[in-house]
Amino acid sequence: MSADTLATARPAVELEGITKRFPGVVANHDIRITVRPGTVHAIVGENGAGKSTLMKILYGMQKPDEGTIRVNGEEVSFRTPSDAIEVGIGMVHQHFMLADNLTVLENIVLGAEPKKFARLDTAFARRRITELAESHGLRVDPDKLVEDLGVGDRQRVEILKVLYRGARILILDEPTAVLVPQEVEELFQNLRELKSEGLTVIFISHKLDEVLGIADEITVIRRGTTVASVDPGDVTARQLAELMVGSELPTPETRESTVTDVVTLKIGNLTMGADGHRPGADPAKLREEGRRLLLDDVSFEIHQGEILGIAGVEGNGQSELIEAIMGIRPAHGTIELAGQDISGWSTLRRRESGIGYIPEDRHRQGLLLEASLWENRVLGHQTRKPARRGIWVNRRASRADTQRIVEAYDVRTPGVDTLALALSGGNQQKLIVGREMSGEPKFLIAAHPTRGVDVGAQAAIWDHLRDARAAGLAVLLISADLDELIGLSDTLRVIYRGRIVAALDPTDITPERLGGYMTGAIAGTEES
Amino acid sequence: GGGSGGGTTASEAPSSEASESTLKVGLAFDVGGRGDKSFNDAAYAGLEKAKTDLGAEIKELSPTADGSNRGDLLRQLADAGYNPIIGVGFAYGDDIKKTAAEYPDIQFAVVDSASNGPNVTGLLFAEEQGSYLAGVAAATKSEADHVGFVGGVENDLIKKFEAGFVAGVKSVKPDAKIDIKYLTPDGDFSGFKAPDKGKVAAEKMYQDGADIVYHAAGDSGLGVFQAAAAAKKKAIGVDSDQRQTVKETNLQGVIMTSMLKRVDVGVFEFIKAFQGGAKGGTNVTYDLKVDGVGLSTTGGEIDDIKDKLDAAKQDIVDGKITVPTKP
Amino acid sequence: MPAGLNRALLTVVGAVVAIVLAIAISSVAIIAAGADPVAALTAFFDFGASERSVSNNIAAFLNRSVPLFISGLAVAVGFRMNLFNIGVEGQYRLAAIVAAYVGSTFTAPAPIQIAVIVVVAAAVGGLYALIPAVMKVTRGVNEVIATIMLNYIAINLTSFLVRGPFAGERAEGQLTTTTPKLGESAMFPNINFIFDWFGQPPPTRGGGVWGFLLLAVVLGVVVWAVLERTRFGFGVKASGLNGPAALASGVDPRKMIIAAMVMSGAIAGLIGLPEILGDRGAFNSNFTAGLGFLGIAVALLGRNKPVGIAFAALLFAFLDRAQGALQIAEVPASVVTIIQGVIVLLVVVANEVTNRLALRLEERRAAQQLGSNTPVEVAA
Amino acid sequence: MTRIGKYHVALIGVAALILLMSLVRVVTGEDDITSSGTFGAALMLSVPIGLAGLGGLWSERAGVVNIGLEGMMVLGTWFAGWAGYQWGPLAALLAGLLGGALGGLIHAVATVTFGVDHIVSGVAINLLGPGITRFLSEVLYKEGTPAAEAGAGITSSPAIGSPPRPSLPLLSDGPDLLGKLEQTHWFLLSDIAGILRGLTHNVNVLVILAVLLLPLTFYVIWRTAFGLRLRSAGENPWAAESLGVNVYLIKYLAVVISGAFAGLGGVFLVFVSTKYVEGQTAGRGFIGLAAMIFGNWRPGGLAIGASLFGYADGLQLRSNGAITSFFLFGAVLLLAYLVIMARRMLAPGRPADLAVRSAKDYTLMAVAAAGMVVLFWLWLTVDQLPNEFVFITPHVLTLLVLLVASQRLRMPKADGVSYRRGEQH
Ligand SMILES: Nc1ncnc2c1ncn2[C@@H]1O[C@H](COP(=O)(O)OP(=O)(O)OP(=O)(O)O)[C@@H](O)[C@H]1O
Ligand SMILES: Nc1ncnc2c1ncn2[C@@H]1O[C@H](COP(=O)(O)OP(=O)(O)OP(=O)(O)O)[C@@H](O)[C@H]1O
Ligand SMILES: [Mg+2]
Ligand SMILES: [Mg+2]
Repeated sequence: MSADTLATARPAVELEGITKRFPGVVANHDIRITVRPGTVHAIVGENGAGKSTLMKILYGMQKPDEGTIRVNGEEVSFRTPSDAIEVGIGMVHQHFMLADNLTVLENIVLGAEPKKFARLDTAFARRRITELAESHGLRVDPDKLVEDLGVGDRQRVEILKVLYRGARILILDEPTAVLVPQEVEELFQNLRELKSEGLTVIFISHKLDEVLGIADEITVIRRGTTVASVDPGDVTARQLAELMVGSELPTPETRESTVTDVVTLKIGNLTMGADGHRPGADPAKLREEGRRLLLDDVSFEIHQGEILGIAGVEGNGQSELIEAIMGIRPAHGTIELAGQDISGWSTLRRRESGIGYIPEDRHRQGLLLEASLWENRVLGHQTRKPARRGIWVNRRASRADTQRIVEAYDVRTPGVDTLALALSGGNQQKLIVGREMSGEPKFLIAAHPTRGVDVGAQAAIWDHLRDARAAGLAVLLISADLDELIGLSDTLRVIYRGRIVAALDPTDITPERLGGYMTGAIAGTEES
Repeated sequence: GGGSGGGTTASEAPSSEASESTLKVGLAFDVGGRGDKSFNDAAYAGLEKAKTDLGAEIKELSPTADGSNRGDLLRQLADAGYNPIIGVGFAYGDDIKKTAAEYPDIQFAVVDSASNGPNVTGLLFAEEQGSYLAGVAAATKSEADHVGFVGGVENDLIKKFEAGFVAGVKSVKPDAKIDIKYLTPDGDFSGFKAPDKGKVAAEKMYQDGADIVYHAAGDSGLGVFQAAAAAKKKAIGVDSDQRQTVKETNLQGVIMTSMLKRVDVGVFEFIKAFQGGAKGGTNVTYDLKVDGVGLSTTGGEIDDIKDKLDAAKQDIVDGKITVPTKP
Repeated sequence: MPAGLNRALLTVVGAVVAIVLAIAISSVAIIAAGADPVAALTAFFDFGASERSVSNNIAAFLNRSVPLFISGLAVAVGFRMNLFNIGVEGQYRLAAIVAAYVGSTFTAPAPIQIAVIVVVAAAVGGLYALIPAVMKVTRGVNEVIATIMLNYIAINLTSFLVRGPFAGERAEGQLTTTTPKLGESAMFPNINFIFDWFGQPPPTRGGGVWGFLLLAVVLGVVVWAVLERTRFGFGVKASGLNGPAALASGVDPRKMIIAAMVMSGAIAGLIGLPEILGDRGAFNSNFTAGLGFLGIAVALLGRNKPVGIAFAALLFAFLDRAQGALQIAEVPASVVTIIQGVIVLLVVVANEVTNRLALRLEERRAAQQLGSNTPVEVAA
Repeated sequence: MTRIGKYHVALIGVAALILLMSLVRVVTGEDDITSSGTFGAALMLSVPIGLAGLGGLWSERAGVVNIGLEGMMVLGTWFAGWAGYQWGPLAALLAGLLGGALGGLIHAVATVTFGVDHIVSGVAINLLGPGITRFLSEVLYKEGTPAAEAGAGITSSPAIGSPPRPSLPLLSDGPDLLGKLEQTHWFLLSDIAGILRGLTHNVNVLVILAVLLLPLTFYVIWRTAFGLRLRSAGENPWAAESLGVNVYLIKYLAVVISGAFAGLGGVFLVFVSTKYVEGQTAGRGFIGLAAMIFGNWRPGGLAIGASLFGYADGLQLRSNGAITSFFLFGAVLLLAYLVIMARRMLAPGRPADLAVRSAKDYTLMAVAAAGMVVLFWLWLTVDQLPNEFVFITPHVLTLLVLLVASQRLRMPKADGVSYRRGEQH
């Protein structure tokens, strides 16, 4: 590759002996990385290994306790991100850093505004952005509000933000987590183009095959320390994973089918309009009038002991589907649980009648971060045993049951009185899984049950789901991780623009083909 | 209410404190407190006069902004050995009654409220009589036969002003038009502190043709004067001689006269009477007869109608005219 | 448990530091005003020379704290759910006048009559608070503006009622408009007997120490139990900490908004009662105003917890009581307001700082006990 | 495209409103509905509310809730009075601005540096403002001080010189063409003349300044680089931080400016009354906040909100009778609503809507019809409302408007969030 010709050049980034301590945690310990210019350098590691922290240090958002940073051979010390921007470093964060109510243009120029006197020179900015977008193949409309954009577009805005500042070194922290394969490929095409222009890319991902596909060099971080630096040509994904965790990679494979012919959940013609809900309206008419529909005539059944997976690019109606089933948002159509129509029921009554819910965003919908673990155990079960005693909350029983969950689900915590925010994401997720299983649900919604959870916890959660399924639980699984979807599901449906466009058999589908359905590239052929 | 059984022990405090029978006078202001350039300050002037003329030792206290501690101020004065004690403002009526019952050996007085205990003197002012004269003056001086009244807060005290003024105007020109406006309802005392609102209300009256507006609106009266100055018309002040107390020279000229309410006289006379051994249980009304109310003459603008005013005053003093206290 | 203890200790230390700082700042102001800060400080503790005066001042202090406490509770119930009920002011005034009027229309044995008055007050306050709650739930109207507007409306309505439909007999020459006087049986018995325990003469002040104090304590305990121990309180807490999570857990936010607002309003309705039932026997046009706004400060100072609110109310009442004593000591009495403002500000700053410290400690403890993420094993 | 559409709709709305007001005036004979006096008063009464609201806008657009506007406004009045009597109106203006800004600074220190809950800090400032000013008065204005000689008391400062009050020559002054036209009481023409004259005749210079501050605020916040940073701090401070924006600095500036605006509102009150009067703010800080929320955190909307208060307040101060004509006004509005609804329902080719709307809409229409009848009946029978009901007009109107419009409101996303550098949400 071109890397050979550049080998003699001064390294773009050199990190030496970086150490960063947080109260009680050493996030980075004596990290050493050298990034050659004009290459894509991947950094991999488990959750909480310290990747994001390291990148934030390189971007001036956090100060290292020890160690030196050299950019293009010069030693630097950053106080704020603007110092890093000045020497040509740009970062795309793990979570989008966009202001929804501002336009694409405003988001891009923020902090580096072109000015005519005090006035924001929008004409100039628009020209620059269009230029950049065209030369790098990153299409966006500068005048759109960010809140109206999909994830792919947002990702492009993030990259444009960095390019706009003339960055020569790009940090991408898990940019592909929310993208479908086609979008990932598009992103990689962009990255290769950038690389050919001489830009340096630091790339973080949990998806090892992606890493192997794009990286020129790979650094592995384990528990805050660099443990290896490898050439992608020399390793397999499995070897890489073993380097990361020091153990074998678990795979989500359903062994034997436990599907029965008893229908647990039956969804019929579920339809939801984008502009509010009007009871009594006829969905067919809404469609006729050309109104935008978030859910469009969705129907399926889930049987006892079956896991039904829903594949789809984020924002195609998954959240709406879940919230309709949970009774959080009103929709037209029927929802039957064990033969009973529950579409008029409140969320509480639905939960009481045996629906469990692992929400897609545990911090938003799943936890009270500033409350103790046992109070989080009560959440969603406040009207049932053991949390309930008349009008009172049964504190003792709740504590005891939380202790049970902590033990059974291996939640690493000092105790049940610890605040939820003190736990790592994986442990928080295990607590949620334990809680949702403890109501002996008939039906479970599992939305991204292992998102952002490290491999160990991932395997544990998968096991719990399989066990429950074997015991007769019906599960609606929604995930962006296609391996997880294919591996766990008994049946697969693809959702696209609020419609179920395909029913697939997980035993003979590849992630690539699935991605085709998800992006509408392959037209919906119904298989069953 | 309960708990009034402690009254018998009340005598010890004053007797032990008030040594050598020096005159120790306590006074509790109404909300706003001393330095309001108005009602409270007039009371203080009387108190100060008692200090210089009668050699009294004086203490004056202001309540909290919400007036919740009026009663406690009275008790603190009583416990500290002050006798007599004066509450300034009708809001003290209830508190004086209770405190007086608790301290039967101390003499109390309350301004603007009637006596409600054997050791309470009510210092009442016949605002309606003074306002009547203001009405006579306004009606006589009005060329448009159209006058106005701006009240700060719509409570019964201010309504006395209105009633007297209206009666006075009607006595001269029964067909005269009288515009009446209050700035805030009872219980919302911001109407006494809103010059802008006073200005808007008076402006409207002047625009509609009124040429003299009488105000009983505390600081809001300033807005009335401004409106008068802008319209090049006249206004009548209240409580003190506002042609003297208002410092703006451009406003002094519009103040035709002011309805005087001699709270200072009331307070001083009460203290003097106390020294002379007077006991409470009655009201003292400061009316036209004793010049407790009246009209100011600074500027000489009503000198030409002096006869008419004197005649009206005489009629009231003689009882030929009874001025209503309610509109 | 030691974590909780640590936290409580930190909070107390923070509060003490804040109060000391507030006193220091106010002392500077007092010196600047040419007065003596020591005299000011003594004035705060000067309850008078005679025993009777001490009793009276203690009564004044305790009595003042009662409405402040109730008001703080009312505001806190809303705050717990991130509902900002600025409308406490209007709610209590309207409730007070209606309760005073209704109470004067009949006579019954004391317990019954008092109970009826209390219930009426709570009902009126609750109903008035229902208006912004319904507006929020059905039309998404911001409760801050709605309650501000409703305060003005309540003040005007009260003024209309006290002068018109609810006006009572007045003595000749009394200018204060008032509702009809309550009968003897409507007056809440005082608790002056506690002074006997300490060998003090009972206070002669007004109704003595208002018996409503006991009711306020009971109310505090009930509010504590409801908020901390019941399922309803759990719903309130969950909605306040994380609305979307509460919703997904089956807590109906609309019901909770209405319930919390009505509960807040119902408590607010009681604010005026200690004064009416313990002392005045009627609602009049000079009735103490502004308690609803002070309640906000008290609630915040007390961190929206009943025990904290009790301390905050006592502190505010203690400071307020000194208004007269300060003036006697020739210190500008407005120093009290400054101290109150500074204390609120400093205590919340201290809260913030100690809170963060406590969280940090908790996290560190959690991490240490787990021993995870220590680089020891891979120190190669 | 949509911008222009909105602009047209707004123009048509204003035109319709003036037409309706003119109609009601002619029918009821209440000239004050559109008189220049009412609009002059409305302008005067709206300005302090609008300034407080602008203060709120600056701070909330930067993500800091400011319920302490009232306290800052109080500081503004006091300092304006104190400086004004000694050194004249210009000094009053500056001192008032500084006084308010000082309040803003305290708020900024508490909320931005220490991360105190914004409402808590605001409440503390509302306690502190009146406390500090009262204290200062007690010290500086007490008997025997030079200020007291000049006419100060504990509750008021000495008088300050009044600033100039220009008028529009020819139209509102001199020949006063508008005034003449207004006096003819012609349908519509006189109404427009009255409105224009009220807004241009004998206005305080500060009014002009205040009105100019609205477009200026819009320009700065929506058109400049600084404004973009400010809004980003209110929408997503973490994003701003990651791009090197100094969010703390922006927030500090915004909150201090916010306090200065509130202080300016106080200065205006002092200019109107020509002196500081204790308690003269009378809750305008809160009303300003309400007007700002009402106006959807935007200068234009805020102007409408403040005008609504100012107009209703001015009208009720000038005329008790005009308030009753609001009944007619309301009845006509409801009638218009009913007509529109009925037309929509009867329009052919949309049977779907009929089915969809049915129940809920019929109830709404029934309520509207009943309301119309009641209002009309009230207008015919009531000729003098008790004053208390007149006083509450602005507040009731606000509640009604909010009931209709508040679902469109959108506050800055990170408003009220306590932001700390380096700590993502
Ligand atoms: N601001 C912080 N305060 C305290 N601890 C922190 C902070 N940020 C990170 N940590 C700790 O540092 C460790 C490393 O976190 P970091 O976010 O860098 O992990 P990561 O490798 O990016 O993980 P992921 O794959 O989940 O993104 C975490 O386990 C966490 O315990
Ligand atoms: N901003 C922060 N301030 C304090 N502590 C933090 C912060 N961010 C993370 N931590 C700490 O880091 C640990 C877990 O952090 P982190 O969120 O990176 O875990 P994670 O496994 O990556 O989970 P997630 O996928 O939800 O981000 C916890 O102990 C948490 O308290
Ligand atoms: Mg993470
Ligand atoms: Mg990370």
